[in-house]
Amino acid sequence: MDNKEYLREEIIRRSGVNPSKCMRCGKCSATCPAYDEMEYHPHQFVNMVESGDIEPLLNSESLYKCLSCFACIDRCPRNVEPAKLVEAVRLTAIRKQGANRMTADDVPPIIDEDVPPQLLVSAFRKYTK
Amino acid sequence: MQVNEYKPLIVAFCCNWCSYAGADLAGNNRLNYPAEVKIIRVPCSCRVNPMFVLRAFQRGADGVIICGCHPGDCHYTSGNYYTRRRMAALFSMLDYLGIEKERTRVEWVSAAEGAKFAATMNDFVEKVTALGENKRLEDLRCKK
Amino acid sequence: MQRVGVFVCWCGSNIAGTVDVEAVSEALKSEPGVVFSTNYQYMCSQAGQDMIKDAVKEHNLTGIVVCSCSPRMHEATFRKTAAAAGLNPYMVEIANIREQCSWVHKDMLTGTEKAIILGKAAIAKVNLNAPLTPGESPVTKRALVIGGGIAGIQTALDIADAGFPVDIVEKKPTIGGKMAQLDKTFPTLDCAACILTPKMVDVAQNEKIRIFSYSEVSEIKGFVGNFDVTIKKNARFVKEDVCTGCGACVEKCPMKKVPNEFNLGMDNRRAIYIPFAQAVPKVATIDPNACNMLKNGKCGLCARVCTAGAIDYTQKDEYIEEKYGAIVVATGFNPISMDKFDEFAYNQSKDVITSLEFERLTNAAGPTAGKLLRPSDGKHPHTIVFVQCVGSRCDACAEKGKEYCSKICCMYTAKHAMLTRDKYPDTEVYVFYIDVRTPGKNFDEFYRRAVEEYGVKYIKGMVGKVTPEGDVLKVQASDLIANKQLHIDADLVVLAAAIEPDKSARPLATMLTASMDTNDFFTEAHPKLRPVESPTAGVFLSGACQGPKDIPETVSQAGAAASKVIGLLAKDKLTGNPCVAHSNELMCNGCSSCERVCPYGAITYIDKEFRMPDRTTKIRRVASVNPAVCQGCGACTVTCPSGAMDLNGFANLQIMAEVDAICK
Amino acid sequence: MKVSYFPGCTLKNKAKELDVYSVKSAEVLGITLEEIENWQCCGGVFSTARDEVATKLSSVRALKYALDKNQPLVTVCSACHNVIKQTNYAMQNDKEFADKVNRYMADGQYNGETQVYNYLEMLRDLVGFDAVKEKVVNSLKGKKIAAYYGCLLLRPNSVMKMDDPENPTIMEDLIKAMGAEPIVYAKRNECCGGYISVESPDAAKKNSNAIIANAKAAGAEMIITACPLCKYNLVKNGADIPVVYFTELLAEALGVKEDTNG
Repeated sequence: MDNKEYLREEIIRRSGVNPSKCMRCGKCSATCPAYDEMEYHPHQFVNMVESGDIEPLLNSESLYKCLSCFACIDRCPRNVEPAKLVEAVRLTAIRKQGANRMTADDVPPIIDEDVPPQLLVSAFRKYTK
Repeated sequence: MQVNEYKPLIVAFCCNWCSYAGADLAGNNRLNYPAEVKIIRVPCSCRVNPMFVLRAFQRGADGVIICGCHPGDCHYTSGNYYTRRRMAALFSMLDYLGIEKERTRVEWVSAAEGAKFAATMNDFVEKVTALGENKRLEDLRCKK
Repeated sequence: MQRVGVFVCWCGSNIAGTVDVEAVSEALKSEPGVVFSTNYQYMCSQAGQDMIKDAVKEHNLTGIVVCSCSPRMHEATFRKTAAAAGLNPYMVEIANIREQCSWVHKDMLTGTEKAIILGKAAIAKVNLNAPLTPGESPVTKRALVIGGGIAGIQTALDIADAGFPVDIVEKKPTIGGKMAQLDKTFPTLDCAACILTPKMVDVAQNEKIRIFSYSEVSEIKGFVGNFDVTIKKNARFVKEDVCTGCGACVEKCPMKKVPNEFNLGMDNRRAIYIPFAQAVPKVATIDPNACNMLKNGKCGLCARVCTAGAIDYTQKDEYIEEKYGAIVVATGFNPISMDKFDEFAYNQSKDVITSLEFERLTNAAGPTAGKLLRPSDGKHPHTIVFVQCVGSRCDACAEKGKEYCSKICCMYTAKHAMLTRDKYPDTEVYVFYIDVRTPGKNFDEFYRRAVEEYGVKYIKGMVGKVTPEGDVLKVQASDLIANKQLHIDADLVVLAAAIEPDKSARPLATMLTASMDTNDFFTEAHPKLRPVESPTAGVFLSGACQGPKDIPETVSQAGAAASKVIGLLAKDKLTGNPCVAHSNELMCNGCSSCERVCPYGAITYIDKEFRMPDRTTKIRRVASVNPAVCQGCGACTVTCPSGAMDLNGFANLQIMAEVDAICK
Repeated sequence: MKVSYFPGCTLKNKAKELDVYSVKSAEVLGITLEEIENWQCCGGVFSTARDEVATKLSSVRALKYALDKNQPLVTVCSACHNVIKQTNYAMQNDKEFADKVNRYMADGQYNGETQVYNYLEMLRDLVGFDAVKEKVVNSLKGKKIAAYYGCLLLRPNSVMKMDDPENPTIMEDLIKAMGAEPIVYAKRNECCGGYISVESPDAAKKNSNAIIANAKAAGAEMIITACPLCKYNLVKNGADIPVVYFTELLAEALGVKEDTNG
């Protein structure tokens, strides 16, 4: 199995998603609140994982734009669950050494007196391994 | 000249509406398959009682194949679904008793699939021949 | 012991070329029961058949084995020969030594050897054959059509046309069904009422047709040719035969705020009502849930204004029993509920409507008299968004929606979009689609016209969220071709809701022992070859109860169902297939296993009295097969745990004898 | 009735109103929230990846704690609710995942036995909104309140099974029980932007503003929420109507708000 194929299998196994169930209706992208922030949109994640075209996704900022709001999961008529694919690809990218997107040093500028710990905890969960 | 070449004994149950007609079509098209295959006509593959399969092995058959309409195409709507489930259970039990899985088979052959029928029989006979004689369930009292 | 005659056919050189027919007839001579064995060039020829007949007489044969071509070819021929010789036709067995022997083997030795074995198997079987007589049952020459939509109407008209009486049972106060609610029909755009209402009048005027409106089927017993049906005629509190349909009562009824189901609740009707102007029968009906007189005995206005004296507040539900030879199911469809799809805000805004509601909004007889106005404020919408596939093509594991394509939505949406642009060119019309499916005559041309001539904006993508805000509907959607997320401020959103079988279908199927798929569509006897028959004999399918269908398809299926019914009713007696299951009552333990696997509902359980060894009697529950309904598949015989069930013509012992003969 | 209570990180500092008023109100309604000992942060976001184990252990420990006490587990914060319920679901349905998790468990196995309630579900299913209504001493009559669910309370519906995910009513029913008028608006289940306000404050602003505008257009005078992050995003992005935790209103309606001031 070449690396491309291995990556695809890995993403599918980790996410538990079967991208071939997609019927290309685009409802995930229609419903995504972070659509405008993304270079690759939810329906493209599904399509690109299905075709094994994962390298561009790994290098894309889009991985960190998904809000984990699960709207695409709930509204997908085919039960494809695109957000799970985004998460699986994100982990593949961020588990690499030195791939953390945020460090403790980034925190002080963010903090104001209203910032809830929940914000930092969530951000760390999504931006670091 | 070949002497004492091992010839297996194969019993094929074919449903009247699809597989028996498929076997007829194989004949119409002169598609050869081994003469070791003997066909018994049943109205539907679901008419095949596990008892018949056991009887065949008991009487010295080396392989039993059951052919029916494709799932969804059963003349009686749902008969082949029963066949599929019953035979899955029977074959796994037979496997446990030592009748290898290659000796038993359920195959869907439509009335248009003469070629498939012949190919299936060729393949089945080849597999069973490779296994050799079935001695597991044979009832020696039946031996003459 | 049988006296068996064996007849080996040469089939010219077809058999004789690879099989030594002489050796075969010789070898089979010594088989048990065989008293005569011969071979001949063409057994199926007149001379061959005469040879069989003569042998039967000469040797007193009780069974015949013909070693020839496939039984699918000449079994019927040789059965007739046997009958002509005074033998029971089911005492004939065929050994297929042509298609399954001579034609597939090249070597004479192997061919002959196999032919002998096949012959032996057939002899072993015929030794256990018993004479069989097909059962006969009379046919009641009257058909029942359940459902009075276009499917039921067309079926009834076609059956009546052939001279047979038909009854239509319709649960609504009028026949007409969904088609009566439609505005125009695709792809020709003729108005639904213009083509449907004349047919409704034909039904009303046809002497062969009776309409039981506001009625339901409450019980079905019997079998093909002999159904006993109980029809429940709900009390409508108006004497049907007296009411003239003048409508004076409707005008005077003070209960004005009853949601009008014919207009899908978009306007109101009275407590006494006639669903629409062309209703058949044109008779008023009192809604007992809304009528003051029926609820608390106060009012009585309608009775006072009715000059015909048709109002009867004391009317009771009436049960009618009738016999039928055939039953046609035409129970139709409904759009699914939009409750689980509220990302489209159907329950949050009046201006999000279903396509059927849109039909009423554009229908001249609808709540807006045909003017396209928003339900919320009565304003003309300037931007309309149509959403296709709402609830169709969903994953089986998804918690909402249907797995199948609803088939009609692409076309009616194109129709709605086109008509809107035609009537109101200042209106922007968007259609969000996943695929546009238009496989019908002039269908794709129609859709292309909507795009090319009428400027409907078709966008490949789906709507994700509709947010009502102020008086606009903010539509968030994807445009997959442009790879964009769109935000459209719409005035009206129309959802192409998936369609599902009517809720009455499931209990009806239980009464009929007709099978259904997981979506509650009726299953056909064969998906390709018997598409309008249910696997249950005597039950036929018409229209969308069998699967999503448009009007032309429904009408053609209705005609096909009618022709099958006519074919059945034209017979005076039904001759059954004698190769049916039968149960040995002494062995039956009453477990119901066979009843559950029977796809035809041919097996019922009866309580029967048995004499016990101690001279007492005992009532036991045993299986009983109705030979008129059984098709002889044999599923029950294998399921039966006590071996009580067996199949005529393919009995356990017979097949076992064949197995033994082959394995010898 | 006693239940195990998982407060979560923010409820102990920035969102004290959620914590304190939850406990007080529940007491009035006959339920004692017993805070889990040594609870750890849930992590804020549930990772849907099946091989992400360590980040879910704190939730499993809390669930196991409740199981050992034979109590249901109640959360208030939407995020805790989401993470713990999804973790519980994975423990019930993903055998492989559960096996991995159980290797980290010090005493005893856990396989998803605990019943998890959000505080709102507790009000609906264990107390009953009618019972809440009976206990109301300061009716909020006349207030037009918009409930903001956000994404975490309702989705994914197959796991959360809390309410209709597209047209929920649980908070509206609570508002009614407290005597106020619920304002229904479509964006009440849309995401506020969540943690993206760390990286792209503008994106969070866009989402939050759309939600506020939608609520206001429907006539809302106040927004209630169960999620500290939702509240933060809405307030920070210029909500010009009050955004408060639902527990604060509940305490007010039940007459226990004054007790805790200060």
